[in-house]
Amino acid sequence: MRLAYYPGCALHGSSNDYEQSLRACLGKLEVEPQEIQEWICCGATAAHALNHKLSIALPARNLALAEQQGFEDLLAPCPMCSMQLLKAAKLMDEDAGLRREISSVIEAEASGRVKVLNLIQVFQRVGLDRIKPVVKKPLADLKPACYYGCLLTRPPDVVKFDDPEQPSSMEAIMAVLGAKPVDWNYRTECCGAGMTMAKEETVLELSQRILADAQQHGANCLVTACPMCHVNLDMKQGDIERHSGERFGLPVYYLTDLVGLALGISAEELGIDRHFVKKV
Amino acid sequence: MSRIGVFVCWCGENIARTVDVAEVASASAKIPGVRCSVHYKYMCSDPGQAMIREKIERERLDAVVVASCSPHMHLKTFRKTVERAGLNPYLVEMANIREQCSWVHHDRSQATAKAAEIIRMSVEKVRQDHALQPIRVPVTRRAMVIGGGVAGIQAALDIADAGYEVVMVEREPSIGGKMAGLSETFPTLDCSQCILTPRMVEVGQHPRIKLYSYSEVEAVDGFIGNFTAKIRQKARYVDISKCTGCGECWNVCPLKRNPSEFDFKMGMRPAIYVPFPQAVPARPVIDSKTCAKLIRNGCGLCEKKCQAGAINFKDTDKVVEEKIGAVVVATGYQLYDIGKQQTGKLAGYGEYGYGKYKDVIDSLQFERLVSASGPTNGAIKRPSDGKEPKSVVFVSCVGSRDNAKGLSYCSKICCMYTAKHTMLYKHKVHDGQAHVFYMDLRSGGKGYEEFVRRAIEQDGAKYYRGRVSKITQQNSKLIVRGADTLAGTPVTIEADLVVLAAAMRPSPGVTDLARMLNVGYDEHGFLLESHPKLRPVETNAGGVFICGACHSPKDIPESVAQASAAAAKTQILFAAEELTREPEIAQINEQMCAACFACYRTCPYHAIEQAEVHTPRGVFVKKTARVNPGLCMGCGTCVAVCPSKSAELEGFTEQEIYSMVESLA
Amino acid sequence: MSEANQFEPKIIAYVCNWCTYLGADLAGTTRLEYPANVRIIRLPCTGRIDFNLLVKAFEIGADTVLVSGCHPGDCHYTAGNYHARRRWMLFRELLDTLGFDLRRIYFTWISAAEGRKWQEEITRITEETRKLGPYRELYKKNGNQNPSLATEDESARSALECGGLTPPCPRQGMDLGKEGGVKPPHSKAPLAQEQKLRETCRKLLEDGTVQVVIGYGAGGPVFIRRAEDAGKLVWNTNCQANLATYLKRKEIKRLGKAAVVVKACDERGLVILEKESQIDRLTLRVIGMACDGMGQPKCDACKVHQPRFADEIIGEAAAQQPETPHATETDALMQMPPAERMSWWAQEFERCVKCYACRQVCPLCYCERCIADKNRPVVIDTSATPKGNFAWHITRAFHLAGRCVGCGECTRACPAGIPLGLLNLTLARAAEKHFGYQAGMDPKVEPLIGSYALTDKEDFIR
Amino acid sequence: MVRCMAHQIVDAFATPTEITEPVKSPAPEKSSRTVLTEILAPMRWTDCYQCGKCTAGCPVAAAVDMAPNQVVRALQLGNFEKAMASDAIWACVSCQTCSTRCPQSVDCAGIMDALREVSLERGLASPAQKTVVAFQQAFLNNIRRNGRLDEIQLIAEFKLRALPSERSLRFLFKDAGLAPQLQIRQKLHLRGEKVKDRALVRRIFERCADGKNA
Repeated sequence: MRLAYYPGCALHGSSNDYEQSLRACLGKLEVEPQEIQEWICCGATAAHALNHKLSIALPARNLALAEQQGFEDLLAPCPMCSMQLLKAAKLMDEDAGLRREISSVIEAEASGRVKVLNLIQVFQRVGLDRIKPVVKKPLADLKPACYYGCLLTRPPDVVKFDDPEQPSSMEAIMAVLGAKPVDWNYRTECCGAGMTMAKEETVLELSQRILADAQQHGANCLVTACPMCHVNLDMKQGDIERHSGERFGLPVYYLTDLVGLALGISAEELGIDRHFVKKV
Repeated sequence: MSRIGVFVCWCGENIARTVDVAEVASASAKIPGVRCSVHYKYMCSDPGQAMIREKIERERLDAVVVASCSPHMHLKTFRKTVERAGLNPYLVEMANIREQCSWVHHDRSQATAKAAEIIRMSVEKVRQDHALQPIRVPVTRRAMVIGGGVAGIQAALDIADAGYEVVMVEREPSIGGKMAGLSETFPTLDCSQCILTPRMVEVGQHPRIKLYSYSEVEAVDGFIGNFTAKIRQKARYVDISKCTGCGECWNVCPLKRNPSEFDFKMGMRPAIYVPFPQAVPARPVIDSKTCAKLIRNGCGLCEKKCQAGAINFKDTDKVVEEKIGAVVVATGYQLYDIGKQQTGKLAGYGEYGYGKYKDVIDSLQFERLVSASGPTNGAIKRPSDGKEPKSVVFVSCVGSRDNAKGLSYCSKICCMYTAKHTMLYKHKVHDGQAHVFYMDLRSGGKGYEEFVRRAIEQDGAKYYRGRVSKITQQNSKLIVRGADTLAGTPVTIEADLVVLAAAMRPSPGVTDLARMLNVGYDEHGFLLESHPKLRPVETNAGGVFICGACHSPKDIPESVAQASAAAAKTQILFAAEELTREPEIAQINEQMCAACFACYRTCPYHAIEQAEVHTPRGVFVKKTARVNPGLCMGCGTCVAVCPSKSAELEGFTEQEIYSMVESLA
Repeated sequence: MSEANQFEPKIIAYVCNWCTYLGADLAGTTRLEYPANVRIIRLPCTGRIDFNLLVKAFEIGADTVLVSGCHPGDCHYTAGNYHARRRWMLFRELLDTLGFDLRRIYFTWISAAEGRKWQEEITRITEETRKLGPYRELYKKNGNQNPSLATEDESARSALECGGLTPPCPRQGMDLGKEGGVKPPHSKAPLAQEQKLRETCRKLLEDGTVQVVIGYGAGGPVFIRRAEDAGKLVWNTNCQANLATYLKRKEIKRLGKAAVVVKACDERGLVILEKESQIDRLTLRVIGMACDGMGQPKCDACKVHQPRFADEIIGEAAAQQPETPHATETDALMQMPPAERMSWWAQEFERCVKCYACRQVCPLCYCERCIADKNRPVVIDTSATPKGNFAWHITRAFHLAGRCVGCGECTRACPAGIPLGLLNLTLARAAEKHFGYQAGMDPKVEPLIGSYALTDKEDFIR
Repeated sequence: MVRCMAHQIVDAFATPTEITEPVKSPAPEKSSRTVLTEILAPMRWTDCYQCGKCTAGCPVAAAVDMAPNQVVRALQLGNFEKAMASDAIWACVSCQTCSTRCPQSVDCAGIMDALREVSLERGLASPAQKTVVAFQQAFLNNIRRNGRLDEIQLIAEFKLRALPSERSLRFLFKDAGLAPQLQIRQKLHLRGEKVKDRALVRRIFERCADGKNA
C-alpha cells in the first residue's frame, strides 16, 4: 500500500519511539509510509487557539504537498495532526472562497483529493482478517485498556471515525491480537494534551483519573495511538504517582507496539525499551 | 332569472346615514330583469322578512338580492326567509353595503354610488345562480377505534354507550396500552391499574364493542360515513372462542425465560403467555419466534395440557373486512430508543450507556419496577444485582428538546412523572436519595406544581438544573457527571440506579396508517388536527378523528378528554340517518374533462377520484375526474387548476364570477 | 364615480371568504374609513382564483387589481393559499414578460383579525394608483409613440435586434431543409441510426407488437402500418416535428397500438403526458433517437440530446450543451420598459389570426374542449383584436406553465411567425428559478402546478 | 467564515515582553464586540439554552473561574470583556467534548478558541494565564522560525517568556530533571529539524497575521 506519511513534530521529537515502532510494525504488513518532503507543523492547539486562519493554512500546506507529491492517502499517526488536517480539508470543501484564499496564502492548492487516515484506519485498510493469520505471538496475558483520547473520535463531524461515545475499533484490533481489552470508562476522556508544559497540574489530574479508571477495570496496560497521550501517561506517570500518591505502574503502549509484538517483532526493534514505565 | 327582487335595508341609521337608500333602490329598479326594488328600515326584522316573502309570492320573483349587511351576518337568515316563500334558498344573494360600504365611507355620494354598484354585482350574480339541493350522504353508524390504550378505551366506551357499534383494533395481544403498565399516576398517586382495568373489562364485555386484539388495520378506503376497513388478525395459535384462560398452558410451557414486552424486558414470560394478569381478552398468545413447536415441531406440551383444545399450531393470519362510518385514531406513543441509532438524526445517547449498563433504565422500565404488579412486585431492586438502590439519579429531557441528536419538542409529561418517580421511590426506600437533573420544570396543570413541590419539599428529592453529560460505571456504582448551572459547577453523583426520562414519539407505523386515512402528519410523525384551536380532534380527512398521544405528547387526563371529544364528534356524525352538506361544492363536467387530473393532485381533501365513463351497456368511453360530494368542502382549487374549466364550483361558478366582474365595466 | 376632477381609480379586489372578506367586515364594524374605490369580489378561497380573472379585470377597465387571502398556514381549506401563491409566482412572470404593469397588481395576505391592515392596504393602494393614473396603455400598439419612451430604450431596442428579435418572417424555421439543405443530424453515424430505426420498426410491425408506427417520412410525418413500408422512415435534419402530438388525435388512437419516434426533447413531453394519464406507457412503444440538434432556431435552447426513458434508444448523442440564444432574446425583451414590451407583443399578436395552429401542434394541448371555445362565460374574447389575442396567448402560455418542454413547435407552426416560444420559455425559466423545476426531466417529481411547498417564497408581497 | 486577526499578535511574537504585559491596542476601529460577533457567528452561541451539558462534560470545569456555560451566558448577556478576561478560556484543553455533546450544536470549543484569539489581540488575556499564553506563543513562534517544532528551543523560549509571571527558579528548572532521562532514551534532540524553505513558512505566517493575501 502506497501511503503518504505525515509524522508531525512529535514523532520527530520526543515521541520518536512512536515513529520507530510505527515503521517496524507497518513494514511487516507491507505498508510503506513515505514521508512528505518539506512537511511543516500542523500548528496544533497553539494555532487554533491563537489564529484561526493559520490553523487552516498550516495543515492545508501539507495536504497540498502530499497532493503535489502524488499521494492519494495520507497517514497522520498523531490524532492532533490528523484532526487539524481533516478540519482544514472540511472547511475548504465547504467554502470555495476559503480554498482560494488559503491557496494563495500557502502558494499551492489543496484540491481536497488527498484522504487523511489515522493509524487505526490504516490497520482497517490492511484488513483485520489479513492481520489475524500473521499473528505469531498472541498477547494472551495482556489486558489493555484501549485509550482513544479526545481527538481520534472528536469532533465527530470532522473526523467521522468510530462512535465518539462508545468507540470500539481499537478493541477490535486487540481481539485479533489475542489480547483481552478491558471494558472501561475513560476511552475518550482528555489527558490534558497540549498542557503538558503550560499547565502541568491539569495534566497530572486528568491523566491520573485515566490511569485510575483503567486500573480499577483490571487493565494491566494501556494502549494508545496518540503521542501526546503517551507522553502524559508514560513519561509523566512518575510525576502523577508522586502527585496523587497512588501507585500505577501501568506500561503504556502505542497501538503499533502491540500489533508489532504480536507479529513477532522484538521490543527493542519497536523501541518499547525506550518507554518510561517498564513492563512489570 | 328574469324576475329579480332587490331589497335594500336601511339597517336603521347604519346604512341610511351614508347611503341614499331610496336612490339606490330606484337605481337598482332600472337594472334589466329586476322586477321590484324596495327599501325598508330593518330587512332582517320580522316585518322585513314578511315583506320579502310577500313580494316573492305576489311578484312571482325567481331570485332575490338583499342589500344589507355581510353575508356572514344574515345570509342564512334570508335563505330561510325565501325558502318559506317557496323559493330555493340558493337563489338569494346579499349585497354587503354596510360593513363594506356605509360603515367605511363618509362621502354620501360616493357611498351611494358604490352601494349601487355592489347591488348591481349581486344582481348579475343572482341572475346566474342555480337552484341547489343540499347533498345527502348515507352514514354507516359504526365507528372504528384504532388503538386500545386509555384514549381508545375512553373513545370506544363513549361511542358505544351513546348507542352506536364500535370496532376496536389493538395491535398487542391485550388492550390497556401504556397505562396498563404504569404504577401510580400523577398528581393524585392513584393506582393506574385500579382505574384502568375496570374500563378494560367494560370494553371486553360491552355488547356494542367488537374487539380485534392482536390485529392491525391493513387498509381503509371510502369516505366520511362510508369506510371499509381491512383488518389483519395476526396468527395467535390460540382459539379464543374455545380458550377459558385457565392458565394451564403458560404454567406448563418450558420456555419461560423470554423478555416480556409488557415489562419492557424487566421481567420474563413463557413462549405462550398473556401479557399481564388483567389482560383483556384474558386469552394467551403463542410467540411464534420462541415456541419450540412452531420453530422445530418440538415440545407441544401446552396443546396436550389444554382441555379446551384451544391450541391451534396451524393458525394463520386472517384478514376481515368491516364497514364503518367514522374512524378514531388513538395509536399512542413509544419512547425514544436511547440506546441506538434511529431514523434520521436520532443518534441515540452513547454517553449514557443505556443498554451497556444494566442499571441505566428508561422511565417506563422504572414504572414496571415500582408497579405492584411488576416483575419485582413493586419492590425496587436494580436489574444488575437485585440490590435496593440507595441513590437514584433521574435525568429528564433525554431525547427531548435536543436538536443535535434528539427531538426539538418538549415531551411535556416527563417533569411530572419524574417528580412522581422520586416520590414513589422515597415512599419505598426511606433512606434513599433521589437526584433529578432537569432543564426547566414544566408543571402546568391542575395540582401539578403543588405535586412537584411536594416531591422536593416533603420527599426531599434533590433537583439540579442542568443536563448530564456522561454516565460511567465504577465497581458497582454508576458515576453520573452532570451540571448544576445554578451553582455554575459540574456535579458528580455516585448512583446505584439511573432512570432516563426518554422522549415520547408517535408509535411505529403511524405514518403508514396516516397515509391510508389521508391524514396529515408533522415531521416527527405526530398526526395533524385540521385546526389547532377550533378543530383539535378533527382531521382533514372527513370522518377521521384523532385523540391521545398520536397527536402530540400528552398525559392521561388530556388524552381522555380528547378521546371524549373525538367520541362526541363521532356521535354528531352518527346523529343523523344521513349527513347533509352544503351543496356549494365542486362538480366535473365529465364529457369535457380531459382527465389530466390536475384537480385530483390539487384537492386538499382527496375529494376527487379518477373515474371512468361507461356507456349504459358498460363499454368504456373515457377516463374522467369525479367529485366525491361526501368529501368536497368547496374550496374551488380544482376549478382554478382545470385548464378547460370542466370543473365548476356551485355558488361560485365561472359564469357567476365573470358576470360580477363584467358588471363593473 | 370619477366625476370629481381628481382621478378616481377603479380597484377590483378578489378576496377569500374566510380571512380577507371577514377582515374587510371587521374594518366596517370598527368603522375604519378608507377610499370608496375598491370593489370586492368574494371567492371561497384564493385557491379558487384563476388568474385569467386578473386579465379580465383589466379588460373591463380596472386600474389596479388586488388579490388577498388567508396568511400561509391559516387557510380555511388548509392549502388553497399555498396553491395560489405558487401559481401566482409563475403567472406574474408571464404578465411581466408581456409588459403588464406589475405595480398595478397587489397580492397580499389579510386575516379576519386585520381590519386595520385592510384599511391601510386599500388606502395605500388607492393612493399609489392615483399617482400611477388610469391604466389605459393596455394592449396599445407601436410603443415608440408611447410618451413614456426614453432614449435609453433605443439601446434596448438595438440590443433586441442583435437578439434577433425583430418580428421574424412568417413560416420562419419551417423550411430549414431549403436553407441548409437536408443533412443528417450530426450525431455519430446518423445513417446507421436511420437503418437501425427502420429495422426496429419493421420488427415491431411484423411481430404485431404495434399496429402503427408514427415516424418521419421524406415529406413529413408518416404513419406506417405495414412492415414493408418501414423503409419509408427517414432520419435527418427535417425530422423536427414533435410526433408526440399525434398521440392525442382520436383518428390515430383508432389505428391501435402505436409506436412513436421521438427525440430526447419530445420524450420529455411523453413524461408529462404519462403523468397526466394521457398515454399508457405499457401499450405505447417509444423509439428514442439520439440527436445533436436539428438546427436553428428550434434546437438552440435544447438541453437534452440522449433519450432516457424510451423502450428502444437508437444512436448516441455527443454530450455538448449549446448556448441558448432564446435566453438573450428574452433578456433583450426584458430590457424594454413594460409599456413598450407590451406594444412589442401587441405588434406581434396583431398578426395572429386565431388559427390555433399553436394549439393544434402542441403535444400538451389536448383538452376535449378548449377554454377558448367555451362561451358561458366567455373567458377569452374570440375576436382577433389585441384584447382577444392577449387573452388567448396568456391563457395558452399559462396552461403550459410547468408543463411545456420547450419543443418549440408552437413557434414553428405559427403561420404569422409569432415567437410564442418566448412566453413558454419565460415560464420555464421562472419554474426553474423559483422551484428548480424542469418539466419532463424527472418522472419522479410532482408536477409543478398541483403541488406546493411551505418554503415557496412570496417576495411578491408589497 | 475565515477569521483574520489584527497585527498585535505577530508583533507580540517579535518581542516577548510585549505580550506578557498585555498589549493595550490603540483604540480599535472595530469594537471587540463587533469583531467577536462576526467571528462567533458560525458557533451558534445565541442558540445556547443553558442546559449545562458542556459544563457537565468538561474535564477542567471544576477548577476554573467560569464554567463553559457561564462563558457562553456572558456572551449572550453582551458581557464579552468578562468572557475574554476569564481564566476558563485558557484552562480549556480543546478536547471538544462540549461541542460534541451540545444538544443545540453550539461549538463551545470553537468559542473558546475565538475568545482566546481576540482576548489576546485586545490585550485582555487574564494575567493569571500568562504561562499558557506564553507557551502557545512560544510554540507558534518556534514553528514560524523553523517550520517544525524544536522542542529544546520551545522549552527555552517558553521558560524565558513565562518566567516573569511564574517568578520562581524552581519553575525555570522544573523539567530540567527530565533531560537526562530523555537523553538515555534518545528522545532529546539538541538540534531540532528545520524545513528548507523557511521563508515560505514566514510568508504564510505574515499573511495569516494581517489577512492580506500576497
